[in-house]
Amino acid sequence: MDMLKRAIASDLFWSFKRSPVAVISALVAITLILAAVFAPLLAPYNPFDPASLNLMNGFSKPMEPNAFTGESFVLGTDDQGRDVLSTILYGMRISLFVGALAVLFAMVIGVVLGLVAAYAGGRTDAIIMRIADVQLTFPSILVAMLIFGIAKGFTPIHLRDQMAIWVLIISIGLSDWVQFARVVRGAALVEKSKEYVEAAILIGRGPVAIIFKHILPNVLSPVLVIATISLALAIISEATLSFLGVGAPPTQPSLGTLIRIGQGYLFSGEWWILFFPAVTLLLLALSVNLLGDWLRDALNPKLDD
Amino acid sequence: MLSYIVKRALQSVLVLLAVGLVAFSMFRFVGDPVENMLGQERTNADIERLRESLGLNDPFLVQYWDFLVGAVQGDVGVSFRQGRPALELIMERAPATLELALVSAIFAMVLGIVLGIYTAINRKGPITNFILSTSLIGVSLPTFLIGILLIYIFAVELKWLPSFGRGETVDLGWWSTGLLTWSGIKSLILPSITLGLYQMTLIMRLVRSEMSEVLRQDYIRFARARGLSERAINFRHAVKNTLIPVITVAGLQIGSIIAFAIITETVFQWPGVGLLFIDSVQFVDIPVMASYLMLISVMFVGINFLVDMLYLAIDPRLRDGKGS
Amino acid sequence: MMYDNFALDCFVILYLTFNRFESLAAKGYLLKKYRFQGVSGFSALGSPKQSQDRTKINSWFNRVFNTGGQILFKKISLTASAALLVSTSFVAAETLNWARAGDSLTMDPHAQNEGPTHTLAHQIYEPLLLRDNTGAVEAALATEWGPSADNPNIWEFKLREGVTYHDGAEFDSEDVVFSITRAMSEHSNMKELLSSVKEVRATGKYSVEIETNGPNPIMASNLTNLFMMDKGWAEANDAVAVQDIEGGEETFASRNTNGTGPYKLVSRAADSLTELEAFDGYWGKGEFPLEITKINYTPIKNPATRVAALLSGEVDFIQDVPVQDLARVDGDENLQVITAPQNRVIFFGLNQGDADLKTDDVEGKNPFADLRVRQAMNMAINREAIQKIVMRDQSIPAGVAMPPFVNGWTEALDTLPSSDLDAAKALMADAGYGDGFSVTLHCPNDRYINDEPICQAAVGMFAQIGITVNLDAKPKAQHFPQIANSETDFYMLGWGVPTFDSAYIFNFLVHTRSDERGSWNGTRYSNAEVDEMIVSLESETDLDVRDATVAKIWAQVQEDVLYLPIHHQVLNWGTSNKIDTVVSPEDQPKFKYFTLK
Amino acid sequence: MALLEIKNMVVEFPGRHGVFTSVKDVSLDVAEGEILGLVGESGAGKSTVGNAVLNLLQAPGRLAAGEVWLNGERIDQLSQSKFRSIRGKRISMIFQDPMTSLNPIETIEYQLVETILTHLDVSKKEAEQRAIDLLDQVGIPDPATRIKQYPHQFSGGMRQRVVIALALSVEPELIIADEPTTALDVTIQAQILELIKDLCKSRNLGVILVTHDMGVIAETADRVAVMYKGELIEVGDSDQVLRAPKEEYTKSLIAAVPPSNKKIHRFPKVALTDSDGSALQDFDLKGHWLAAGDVHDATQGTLLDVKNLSKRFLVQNAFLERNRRYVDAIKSVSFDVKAGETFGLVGESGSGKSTVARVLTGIHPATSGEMIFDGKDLTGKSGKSEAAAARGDIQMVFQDPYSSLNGRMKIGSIVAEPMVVNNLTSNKEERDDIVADLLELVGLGKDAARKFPHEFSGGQRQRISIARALATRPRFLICDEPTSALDVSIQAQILNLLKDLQEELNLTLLFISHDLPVIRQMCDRVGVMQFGELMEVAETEAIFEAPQVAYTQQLVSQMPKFSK
Repeated sequence: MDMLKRAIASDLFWSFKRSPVAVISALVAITLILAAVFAPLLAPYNPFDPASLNLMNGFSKPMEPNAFTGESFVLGTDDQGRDVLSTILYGMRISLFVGALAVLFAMVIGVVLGLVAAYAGGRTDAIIMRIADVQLTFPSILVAMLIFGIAKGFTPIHLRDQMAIWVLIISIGLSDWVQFARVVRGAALVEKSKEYVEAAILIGRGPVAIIFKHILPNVLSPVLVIATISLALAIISEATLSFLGVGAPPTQPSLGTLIRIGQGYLFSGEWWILFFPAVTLLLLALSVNLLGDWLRDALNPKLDD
Repeated sequence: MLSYIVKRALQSVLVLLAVGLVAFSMFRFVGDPVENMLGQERTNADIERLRESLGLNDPFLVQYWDFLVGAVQGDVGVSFRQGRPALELIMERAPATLELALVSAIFAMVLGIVLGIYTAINRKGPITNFILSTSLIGVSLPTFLIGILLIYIFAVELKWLPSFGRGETVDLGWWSTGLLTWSGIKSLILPSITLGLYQMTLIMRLVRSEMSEVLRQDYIRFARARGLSERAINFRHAVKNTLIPVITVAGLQIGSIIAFAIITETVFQWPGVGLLFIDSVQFVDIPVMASYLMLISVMFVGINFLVDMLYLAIDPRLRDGKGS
Repeated sequence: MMYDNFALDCFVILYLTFNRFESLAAKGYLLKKYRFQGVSGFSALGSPKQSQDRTKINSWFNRVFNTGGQILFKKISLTASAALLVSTSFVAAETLNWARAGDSLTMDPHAQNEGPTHTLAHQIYEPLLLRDNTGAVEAALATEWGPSADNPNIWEFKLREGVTYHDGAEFDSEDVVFSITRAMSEHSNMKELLSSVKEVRATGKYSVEIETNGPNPIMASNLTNLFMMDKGWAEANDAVAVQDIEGGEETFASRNTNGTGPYKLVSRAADSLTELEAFDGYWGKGEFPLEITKINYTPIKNPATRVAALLSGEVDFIQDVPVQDLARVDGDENLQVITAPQNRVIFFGLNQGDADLKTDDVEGKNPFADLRVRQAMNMAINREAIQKIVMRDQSIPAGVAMPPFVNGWTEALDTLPSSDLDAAKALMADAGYGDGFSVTLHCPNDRYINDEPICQAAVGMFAQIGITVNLDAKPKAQHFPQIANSETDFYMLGWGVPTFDSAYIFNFLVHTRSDERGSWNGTRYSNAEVDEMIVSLESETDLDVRDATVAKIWAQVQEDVLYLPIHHQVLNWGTSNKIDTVVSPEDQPKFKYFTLK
Repeated sequence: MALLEIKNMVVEFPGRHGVFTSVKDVSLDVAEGEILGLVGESGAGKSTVGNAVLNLLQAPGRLAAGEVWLNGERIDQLSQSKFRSIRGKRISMIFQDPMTSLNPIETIEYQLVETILTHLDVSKKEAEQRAIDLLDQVGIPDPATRIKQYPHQFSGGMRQRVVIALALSVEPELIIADEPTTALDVTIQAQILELIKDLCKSRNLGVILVTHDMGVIAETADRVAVMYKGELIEVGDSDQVLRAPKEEYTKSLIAAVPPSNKKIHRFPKVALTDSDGSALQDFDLKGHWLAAGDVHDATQGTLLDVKNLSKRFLVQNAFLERNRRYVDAIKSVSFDVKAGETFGLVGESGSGKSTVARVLTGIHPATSGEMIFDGKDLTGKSGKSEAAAARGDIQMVFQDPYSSLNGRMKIGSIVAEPMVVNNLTSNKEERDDIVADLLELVGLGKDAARKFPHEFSGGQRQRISIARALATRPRFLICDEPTSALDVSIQAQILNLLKDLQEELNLTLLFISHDLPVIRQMCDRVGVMQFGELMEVAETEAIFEAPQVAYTQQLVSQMPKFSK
């Protein structure tokens, strides 16, 4: 309660209220995220339950009864007879799940390595940042394709079909940690030179405690900004990887997989299979991006004008 | 200065070795090339014989060693798919990718910097907000979809621009260019926009935030206090200081443009190394995959090195900070 | 007479093949399902001039049977039929912009045994015999051929005279001996097709004989993709040996060509653009339409881009139109779609041989080993729904894992299993799987038409009878090794039969897995009796006995529900309106037959 | 007629909590050849006045009312483009930090020539010659060579000269100097002030010298204007205002300034200063935890003995030893500190005085030398535990009240942390009690424990810093420039607090400062450092009255004199 009051009284919230773009994007993002989280309650069908599907419902136009079965779907159905609305809601869950965990993964690796590099300096710093360079050499697409290959080699056969999602998370996360590490290192170098760190050394705090208890909380603002923008990026990356055939499995499609499937119907007139997932992805990524943008400006006091 | 260059070069070699190892170890798992190299009529005995002759049954380290020994001699093997030296294939396709990457990079840099400067100088206002919001659309849709939508609009519906390929190319020695023919230039437009859109948004945002930062510096206030015109302040003082950090990021971005060309090349059937790589992955053409990755790292390391040198050239503080 | 039987055998296969076309066409079995009027390969067959040819051939076949095989050398009256095919004489330079998904892998005609590579090679090089765009075997560089009257192990060929290579050299028997020997060499990818060949001999400047280790009734079929090279040219350019890709070498022949074909190579950038132009000295001038004088061939990998290029008029001809875009292409006033059944059947394989499955959730038992489970699964697949929705009518539901072109195919075999969910559930319950089980289905996602969506649809159908199928769809490079390495319990496979004979299917898909046979049999099915019958086919000289054995094997395969057939693929070509052709069932357009409107 | 006349200026900054009026109805004037000192503490609005005159207010600030007249011409209503011909040409400005006032990537010549060409109709050649002449006039040796150089190749003082040259480049009538010497060392400060004075007189310039430093005003200004919270309190001749202020605020402000000429016991308690809102409580230390134990009285004589202490930093690493570059921050420094006394270390930036503090506290390890604290070796050579035990008795108060407290921790946790780390208390209740007591002791009240640092002002934060330092019951307290970031009135309170605590807790202090008058007020003995070496150690009064070493003599003579 106290926290809430403080949050409402904070400058951040004040600048939030003054930015219509931020308010609208927050509303859109929250609506979409809630819709995804509560998909099982909101969606009229469960598109992940293959037994409930009737292939003959395939390619129903939005709001029009299907020629074979007579059933009608608000946003139509896709090539497998899945209700597009339900598929989008469930797909958004997968996209957000992958995005959020990938960002979390990248954040944990990036923040820890960035902090260690900044605090230890010298050789440790050089090695970590050199690894970051090598990592940057491998763009996310390549990383994902390679990890897919590797994971296939190591996962037992009966787990391979569930592997895709985790491979996505790891590969998107792996290709994303560098920017966390770089930003955290930069911020931590600034913090490290501050006197409160000296004060902590002086009273006998060990390096681990100083890194995580003192420096870490002070570098979280830029991390938050990057995390927000990375979330949008991760969702898009997942979609891109899906185009290359290393995305979420078609039986449990993410938004990206839906778009990959839908783009095949761009010329054939079944526009709804592409249009609705694409618009959802656009809204989701755009609102998260705009929020990240606003957050970046709002957390940078120097730019507060 | 010289020792700095030597140091960077040594580091680069280490990076390349690491990339080679990683690349090689990963490709082992992408699939089994044997399946694609033999026709439908292959027998189990054929498979075993081919595996043996390709050295795929050797221990991993032996294979890596062979690969390294070959790589050092400039021989990364022969494409399993096309039966031609992988390096030669890569070099033959590189001009297409490099031209695409270059044009995209120029598109991204020029537009990104111009829009970035505009939105930094005019921090508020409808045009700025419009630019900022719409540019985000470019990063909020996957590249392949943007490419396909562009094809749909400009090739299929309007029939203005070609939907695939490089158009006519002209050979200048070993370099084939599409920049000298009208059809080549027309063919470049859609792919470079698709490829550059994302980087443009990034660069624009970077320029905007760097320049906003620079515009708050004391020397800008002092310049204003000396009565210099806004034009002189913005374009002579602020822009130059803004561009120094932008160079680094832009350098990294060009590196990733080359890698991201994989998607664009697939969508537009652009005959570059990215398309070659995707074909190779599907065919498990290990020598080509490895060469591609090595090429990407060489480019990346090279660009990094160039950026460092450029940095030295532009920023006087670094120039003699190292020397004296 | 034994010998006559061999000749007959060959003819029978061909006859059955054509007969199949005819009977299918007559029943409207294929036709009635096509949305696109007048564009199917078989409706083209029905057009007056071509049906005349066909009638001729048929009557000729009948003659062969009636006369008891008195004719040793057959000769298709090519001149006559060609005269009918050629409607007008030469037109001014007509360029065809041609695109398909993949590119040829090499210009060396013997280095790869693969569709796109052969298709391009067919424009430049020629085999002794080839299949025209309708699939019929036709004389090419050989004018007459057949098994020797004296020795059942020898095939005799008479070569066409007056044929020159693109560089002007003359074609003769030396080249044939050289080319076939080359195709049998170690690094050739064509050697499996020639595994029965013992020796090739020139018996004259324009006659050649091939001796096999035993009687080979299907020799003609094996030669339709076996291209002839100039010995002198190969020797002069150090291209005698087939390119050794594994050994990491490249030869002159892998990038340069010198064929006898109707088109010569002008320039080639792999995966980008290959330019061909008409060969002025082509022997077939006047016999074939040859209306297309220039060909620009570009592989376009991404289906949407490929369709876009056709829609925007940048290309005139694409080979793989995604089924959902057929209506759009056909609806375009400048474009048309032509279709024909392909020589390929799509089916699921089940691991019924192992004691336990790795990917299921049943402990210690293999549910697929139970015939009732396989029967139930066969019944659960709603083939009509797949045809209607996933394939947009562009498929022919299959009841047997054998394309209709193949010797051994009968309508009865290809009857669809009843799609009866209740009966299927009852069978499942009988087998003790009333509550179902779960298993992983491995599926390619870049190999067959809509392969992944078919698997996806099947997942839903199997769910109806309680089987939870986890779908693992992957690129072919990763999918096929799983079958080869027995790493999958449940997989999708498509099978084309280049020899048009059941033995080809049995050898690869039904025989117990061993070094020489059963390499594509991922079912672990092993039936010694069946194996014995399969081996016997190879040397069985009595056609009736052979056919009876084939039928027997098929009966056993069907009874054991070895595979779950889904459908026969249908090929689609999207072309500009000005092009007039039929679709080759092997998906190998040969442009010399193309006419322009 | 005055050169510049400001009439009833009001400057407003609209913000989240309504409109903040930064300058309230201020009227001022400056004559030709006159230096007007504009003095006040932070938040007084003195810099805003300067910026408002030049129309350089940072958004969203605005000149809400009032007029600005330059030589009889009203300039506050001019358009931006017309105003540009006034900036630089007629009114120039000098900023506080010479390190950031120059464009780092252009040569000095470029920046000078650009400015000259903007305002004067001369050829490029003439402009270049003029630029060289200007550098010569501001006292830069070898101007023809140095003009081709970049800002980073100049020292701080030289850069400020370049800034002045830039400000003078087109002979303005008025210069607004905003804290022109605050970032500079004492000796450089004296030179720059001298330069400004010379230029003012020789060119008959009007100068507005904005500063917080009474000493600078006393040395330089002809007239003084005192501002407080946006209001002009008092204007008058320097001598009159500084020696006989009329207004209460001015009186209390001046009272808080440490006199340079004598030592006083305590700064007088003043009523109207910008107090940090804390009041030193009467606090009974008898029987309290802080005063418990007898250790504080135990030692007499030398508490800390430093012998030949050296510290070398690696500034550029390299694989080969010979390519590495080092800097010697402290070179063989020896001194001792007696129990109960306040030992001062004074020196300019880079003299190594702060490094001494950091080596003593163990933040940096010593490179060589001995540090004996109460008979225990601090270098760790004779056992880490011995050093660690001794270190518990040494605590430090840092310079920057903003960066020395972790902004993400509550005050309670900050003050309790030393006890937690060193296991000084048995449970949380005990710790909370001690934290409450400590906060009471430094005058903040125990409620402060639940707040975050950003809720406190600079002075209050320094009190928190002191409370943290006291939490381990140290005997030896190192104060590293504890008040250099604070306004004088706050400085006075903090210095008083330190003196009180020293008496009550029998603390020994090591007081480090660059500010000579502050040293004079606080210290019993003083060491003077330059370039890492200890030049001279003597009784405080001896240093100020009879410096022995040349460097000390220079320091003392050049410190801004503000005597009472």
